[in-house]
Amino acid sequence: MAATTAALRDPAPAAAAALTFPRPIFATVAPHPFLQAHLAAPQPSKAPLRANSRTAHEFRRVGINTGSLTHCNGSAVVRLGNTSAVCGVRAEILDEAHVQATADFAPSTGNETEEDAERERDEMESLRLLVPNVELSTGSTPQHIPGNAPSSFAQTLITRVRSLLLSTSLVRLSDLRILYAPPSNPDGLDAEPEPQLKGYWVLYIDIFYISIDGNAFDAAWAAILAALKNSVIPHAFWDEDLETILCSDDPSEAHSLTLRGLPVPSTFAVFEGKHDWNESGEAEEADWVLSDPDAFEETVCRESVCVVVDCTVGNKGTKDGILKSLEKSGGDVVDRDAMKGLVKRAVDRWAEVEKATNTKP
Amino acid sequence: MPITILPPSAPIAAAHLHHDDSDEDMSDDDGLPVQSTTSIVTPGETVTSDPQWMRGHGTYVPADTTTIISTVAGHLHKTNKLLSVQPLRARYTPEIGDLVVGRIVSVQTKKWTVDIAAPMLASLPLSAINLPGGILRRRTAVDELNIRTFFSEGDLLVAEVQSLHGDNTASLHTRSLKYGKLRNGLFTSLTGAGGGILSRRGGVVRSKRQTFTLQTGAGEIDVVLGVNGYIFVSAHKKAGQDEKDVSITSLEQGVSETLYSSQNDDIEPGVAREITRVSTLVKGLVGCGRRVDEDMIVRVYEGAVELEAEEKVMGSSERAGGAKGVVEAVLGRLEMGG
Amino acid sequence: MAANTDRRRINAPSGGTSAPVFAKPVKEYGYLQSLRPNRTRGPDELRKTFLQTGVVPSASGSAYLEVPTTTTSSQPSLIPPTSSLKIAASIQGPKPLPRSAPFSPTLVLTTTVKFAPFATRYRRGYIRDSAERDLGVHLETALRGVIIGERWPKSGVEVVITILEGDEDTWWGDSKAEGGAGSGWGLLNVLAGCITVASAAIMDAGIDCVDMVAGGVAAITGDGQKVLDPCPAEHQDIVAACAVGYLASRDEITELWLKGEVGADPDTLIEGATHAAMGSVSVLREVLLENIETKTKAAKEGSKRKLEDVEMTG
Amino acid sequence: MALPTLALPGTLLGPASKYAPGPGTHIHDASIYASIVGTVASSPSPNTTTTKLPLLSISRPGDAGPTDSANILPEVDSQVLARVTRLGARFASAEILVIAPANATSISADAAVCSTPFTAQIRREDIRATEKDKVTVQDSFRVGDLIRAVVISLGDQGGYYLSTAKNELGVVVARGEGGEVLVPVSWREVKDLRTGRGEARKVAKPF
Amino acid sequence: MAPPQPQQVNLSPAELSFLRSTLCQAPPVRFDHTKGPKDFRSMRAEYDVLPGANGSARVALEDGTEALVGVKAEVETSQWRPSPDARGSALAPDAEMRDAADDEDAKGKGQNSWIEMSVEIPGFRDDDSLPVFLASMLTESLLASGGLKDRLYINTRFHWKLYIDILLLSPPLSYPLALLSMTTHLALLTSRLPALKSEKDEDPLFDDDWDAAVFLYPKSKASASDDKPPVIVLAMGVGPNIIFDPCMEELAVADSVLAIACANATASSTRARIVSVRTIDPPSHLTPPGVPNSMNSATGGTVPASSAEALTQRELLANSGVWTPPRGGMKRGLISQVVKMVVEEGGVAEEVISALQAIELG
Repeated sequence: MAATTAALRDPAPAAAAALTFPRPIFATVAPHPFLQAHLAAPQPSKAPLRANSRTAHEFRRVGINTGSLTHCNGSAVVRLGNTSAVCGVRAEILDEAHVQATADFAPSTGNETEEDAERERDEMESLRLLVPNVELSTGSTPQHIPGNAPSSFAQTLITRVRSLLLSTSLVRLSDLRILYAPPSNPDGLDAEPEPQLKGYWVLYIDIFYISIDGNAFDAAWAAILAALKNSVIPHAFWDEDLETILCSDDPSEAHSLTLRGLPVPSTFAVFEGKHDWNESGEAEEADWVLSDPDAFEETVCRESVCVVVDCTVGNKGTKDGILKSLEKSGGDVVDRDAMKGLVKRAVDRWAEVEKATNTKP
Repeated sequence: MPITILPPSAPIAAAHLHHDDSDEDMSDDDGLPVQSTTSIVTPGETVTSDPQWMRGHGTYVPADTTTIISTVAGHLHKTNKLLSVQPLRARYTPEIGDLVVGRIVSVQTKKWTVDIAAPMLASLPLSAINLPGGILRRRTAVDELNIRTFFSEGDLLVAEVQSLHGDNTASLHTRSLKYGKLRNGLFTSLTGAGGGILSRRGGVVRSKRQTFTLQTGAGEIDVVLGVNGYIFVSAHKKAGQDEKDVSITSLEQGVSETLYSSQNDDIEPGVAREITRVSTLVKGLVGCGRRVDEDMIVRVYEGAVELEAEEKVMGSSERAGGAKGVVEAVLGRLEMGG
Repeated sequence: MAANTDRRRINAPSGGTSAPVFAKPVKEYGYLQSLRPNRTRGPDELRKTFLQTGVVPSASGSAYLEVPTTTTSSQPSLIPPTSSLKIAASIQGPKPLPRSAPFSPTLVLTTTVKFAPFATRYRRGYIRDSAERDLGVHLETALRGVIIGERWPKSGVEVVITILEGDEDTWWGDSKAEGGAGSGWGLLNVLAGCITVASAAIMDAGIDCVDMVAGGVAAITGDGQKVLDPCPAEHQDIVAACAVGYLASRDEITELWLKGEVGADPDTLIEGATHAAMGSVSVLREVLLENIETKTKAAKEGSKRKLEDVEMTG
Repeated sequence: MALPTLALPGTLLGPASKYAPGPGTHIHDASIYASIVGTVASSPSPNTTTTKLPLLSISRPGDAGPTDSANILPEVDSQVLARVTRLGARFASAEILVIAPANATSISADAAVCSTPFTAQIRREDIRATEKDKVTVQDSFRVGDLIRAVVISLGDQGGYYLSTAKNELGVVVARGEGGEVLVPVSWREVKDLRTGRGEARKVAKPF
Repeated sequence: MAPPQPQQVNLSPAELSFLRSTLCQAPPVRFDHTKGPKDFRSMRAEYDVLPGANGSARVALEDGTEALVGVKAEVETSQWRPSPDARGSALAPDAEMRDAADDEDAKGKGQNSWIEMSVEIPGFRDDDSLPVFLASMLTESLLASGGLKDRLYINTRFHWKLYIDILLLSPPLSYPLALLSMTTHLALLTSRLPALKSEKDEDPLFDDDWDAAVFLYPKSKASASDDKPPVIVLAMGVGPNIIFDPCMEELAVADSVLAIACANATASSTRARIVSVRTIDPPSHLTPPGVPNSMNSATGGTVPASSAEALTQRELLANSGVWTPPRGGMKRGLISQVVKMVVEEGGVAEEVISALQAIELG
């Protein structure tokens, strides 16, 4: 297998006492050299392979299965290699009476403008109509043992998910409003009666990881997308004599969520080759930007980039993505040009995910 | 009668029963002006201000006064001119030379910590035990690694208090053949009743013989009365190790063979039964607030056996109160029978 | 809800939200009852069980169990008639005990059972509630007797159970109280599922056990009939039910949880539960045997690859 | 009675009078039962002191390759690879990363990778076989060194006890402050080939 | 975050194997030599100890473990949930149908949530597994027969909410379940609710005369067949023997432990009824296995070279004097045997219940 032959010839001092290890042991005792040994291997024809025998640019296949949970309005199970997550979307009713300081509500006009979306975003955020949460303490990794409060990792993860949900204003407020059109106008005029706001749907979006092998964020988001697309919200109406909001259990009256576009994140990890390896000064630049890193790679990479693109809204078809968000942390490898490349890779990735989310189970 | 539920009453009825005679030994002495009407005094209570008395355990005399004030809640006792207050419940305070029964709490690199019912855990250094292969063997680094093979958590041992440190923690030693790991028997704890000299009523008393062998119908039984109120009743050790004084070689045998064994020899059911009976009776004795020493145990044991025999004959074994009940009954008979 | 004051999570609107109330059941007489599911299986017929091991590669052992719902609603409605059972189990360890822990001569077993918020008809909190802790104790009891702990000195193992979907206590139409405080019949099914899936995961982890423990449930209905593997929503009148953790080859029971007016002689009920457990045993056996074969195959290939060592320098 | 090839926990393997229980089995009223999932193997009894009967054992399917970092615990005499984590005056702390099965001569293919490292200690007197009194921990190890050692005791709750008091035991990979590789030049010294600067170590004799 | 284990005993392997050997004798020799296998430890009990509560009791065992239970009842408004019949009574104008709705008795109207139980044990957080387990077992045994909760029904708008607070006053020396349940039983048996004066659906008004108050568990002439609160007994299996109300030392060597909640015999059957059974994980599983001399270097033995060898030797020492923690569970035959001993006429259940009854009468 390629990695092995490569390792035998990696840039190393012949003088150093060579000791040989089986691969998994090599990986544990010296993770960094192990990965480098793989990547630095000059391949006859194809690009160098990582330890997981993917190329540096290669993402893992996304497998999506939706609608499997009984008690959810929408749900999805997402597989990203050995990372798998379950997302359940649950709609509950927030009674208008319980809303302090109701945002002045304007019936959404057909053609919405940017500031409409802006206002919607504020209203959703202030009312907390979207309640996403993640759970990692499910034995999904050795690191997260139940009984402890959510780790900082879990907290950052959920904050990222939430901010992306809001910033992309993926869910439309119009889908969540519960309106009531009185039979007749209260002040007897025969003018068109004003529809009144009686309440909101609140979406509880819970993500449970079954197993984590790196890149938890992309998996979480894919699960959310699929679950939301899969969600069905019952028709809710105001009942005069009971004076509460009731729902119709008739599937034909229910509506599904119409999402704004399809933002897809792609996470990259930067692996910095160690140059001090060869005592004979010539340090050839050796850095690799790995798409969709797995758990092992995350442990040896400092720098990471997350690019969120949406190609549905692009004018030049799906080949051109709108940059929805860009996150980069640590390290100094990825410069402007590199970033261009990454966006390109993100756009390609978008197509794959888009396909996966559209294929019905 | 599977279940017996008694109406509520004072926890230790026996306390009163006993409290009388301690009154007597107050009253028989005229001229002791005791402020407290009963023989029970509480901390801070003035026992007497008569300068003729000397202060003993559980009392103190404030600077430049002659008043003796109690520092504990307990019974007032006088021996000649010495006034002492014996606490109702006292934790064991170790004294050098005490024979104690202890339980290993934790194992450290070079020592064990041992629970001996004292306020502080005692310690048993690795250097203070007989190492297998003979007393004369030098301690090696290997012993440190194998420390758990000698004693480990939960093990019981009988040891002697070798020294006391400033904070009243005791350190023990087992460098004698009558000390070491305990097995083949039952452990009974009389916590709160320990405390040597002070515990004239209830609990173990320091005496010349803390360990003795009891003759029972089924066979001999060893009883170890730890001064700290921990008691171990076990099958009698086979002769050959502690009876006749032994030559160093066979002694080494003895040491290495059984000293640190945590495996029981096979005990005949009869003996096991008697062992259980004895430890039950000991609990009963404390329940009745009686002292626990060799002769008391022997008398009560024999009494109990008789009692059972007679009940078998008459076939009536209707009694409440379990262990305590038996002991009370036995004691009753003993008093009558003088 | 406990989550309301939780600073480490995203919280629901302070006003609180309520589950949707559907109109027709409330307004139309008879409609509610028309939705009531009924048991279509025979009294001794068990529901199908789907079991799979090795779902969590990073764990030393893992398994996933699913018991799909049997009833299909007569007319189209958004209200699910009954719920299915979906449980994931993951084993971490045997691994060294935390520094603080005292020396233990045997394997220290920790079991955690948690419902996902969307696992039941009423949304659950993020903090484990008493029902979940109680389940944890039951599961622990079921496993302790099976695991040969003395073979793993000074090490611990975590059994983590996640319930993605749980059986219900009663049919939703009958349930009076919101949320918990139900009759708890559903918990018995959940427990049985937990036992089976945990057992599979533990064997997947290769921890020594004296036998394969498997869960099973039986119940007695109002007319005194004994039913195996009851789906509480399908029975309006369960008077007593019982879940067991059963060791088939030893004919022993490590966990017994029986509740309700069973009268003077619960033997038949227990008997029924063990029969139900036998069903789970056969599923376990099937799945695990299949696993060895595939694994041993894989190992053969693995041994080939293993020969080529990577030379590591520096 | 013929032995089954595959066994599950609770599978009856045979009477205790005809076989001896080995790894992966246990005895329940006078018969041997399997206690793990795996393939059954019968081998002549390893040491005749305990029993003369053929030994029944069950091997976990994964054990064939180290890929399955199955649940192997360190035991006395098993050789391990560990990383030094702390230096003290009287002992050095390390974390065990890889365990070779008991009395296997070297870390070979069938060694197991620990999912969670085990904490361990190397006492000063166990660092070196000779001149124990001269040894100092500082001149034997540095934090981050990879060492080969053997387990000499399971120790108390603190951790396992390791020893490097053998020629082939000691530091196998050492790095300087800059993370540069230090190459062993003698049994007690390693050197940075570029700068030629040497550091003291208890070096393992390369195979 | 393992909670402190009360049943975690630290007895030495030698003690454990001795205890077991005596308990396995026929007849078993118990840790308290004077007790037979079916005997309970004697206890002291009193009731109505808390004047502020509707009912209360205090029970103390000889070994010093002591429990206190207070029962307090408060009137609570029933929450209204939309449903066809509820709506009927809420909206329908004609009085007949509403009366009809009320006149039917409270049968089946009670709700589980009307009874709230809390168990407090020194040294335990109330969400630790032990208190949770105890609370849920006590609760489910109370709820098993609908009788109690139905008696809390006042009218369509109001009901009694019953708070049962259970306190263990001493650290749990032995497994406290049986003690707590007996105390609870006594407290409930003697609890009374003020008599209702108001009618039907009007806001409830109560008689302030305490003597007029009605018992939560009504008493008739034939007190034997009255509905009484259930009581939980502990039984352990060790070898061939069954032992009731085991003490800490005995639990430490148990093969298996059963907690059986049973209610008194009703008119229908002469035998007591089981309302709930749970296995309890015996602490014996956590006990340290003894090291046989042959494997102990300190006793002239040789330490096995490998764990595999150690395993072989360990398995081979069948019940010798060396302690090995019990494995497996409880034979089914044993379970039904235990149950029989509990429910049979003049069995343990009857004994306990009548003994507790006797306290109140005498």
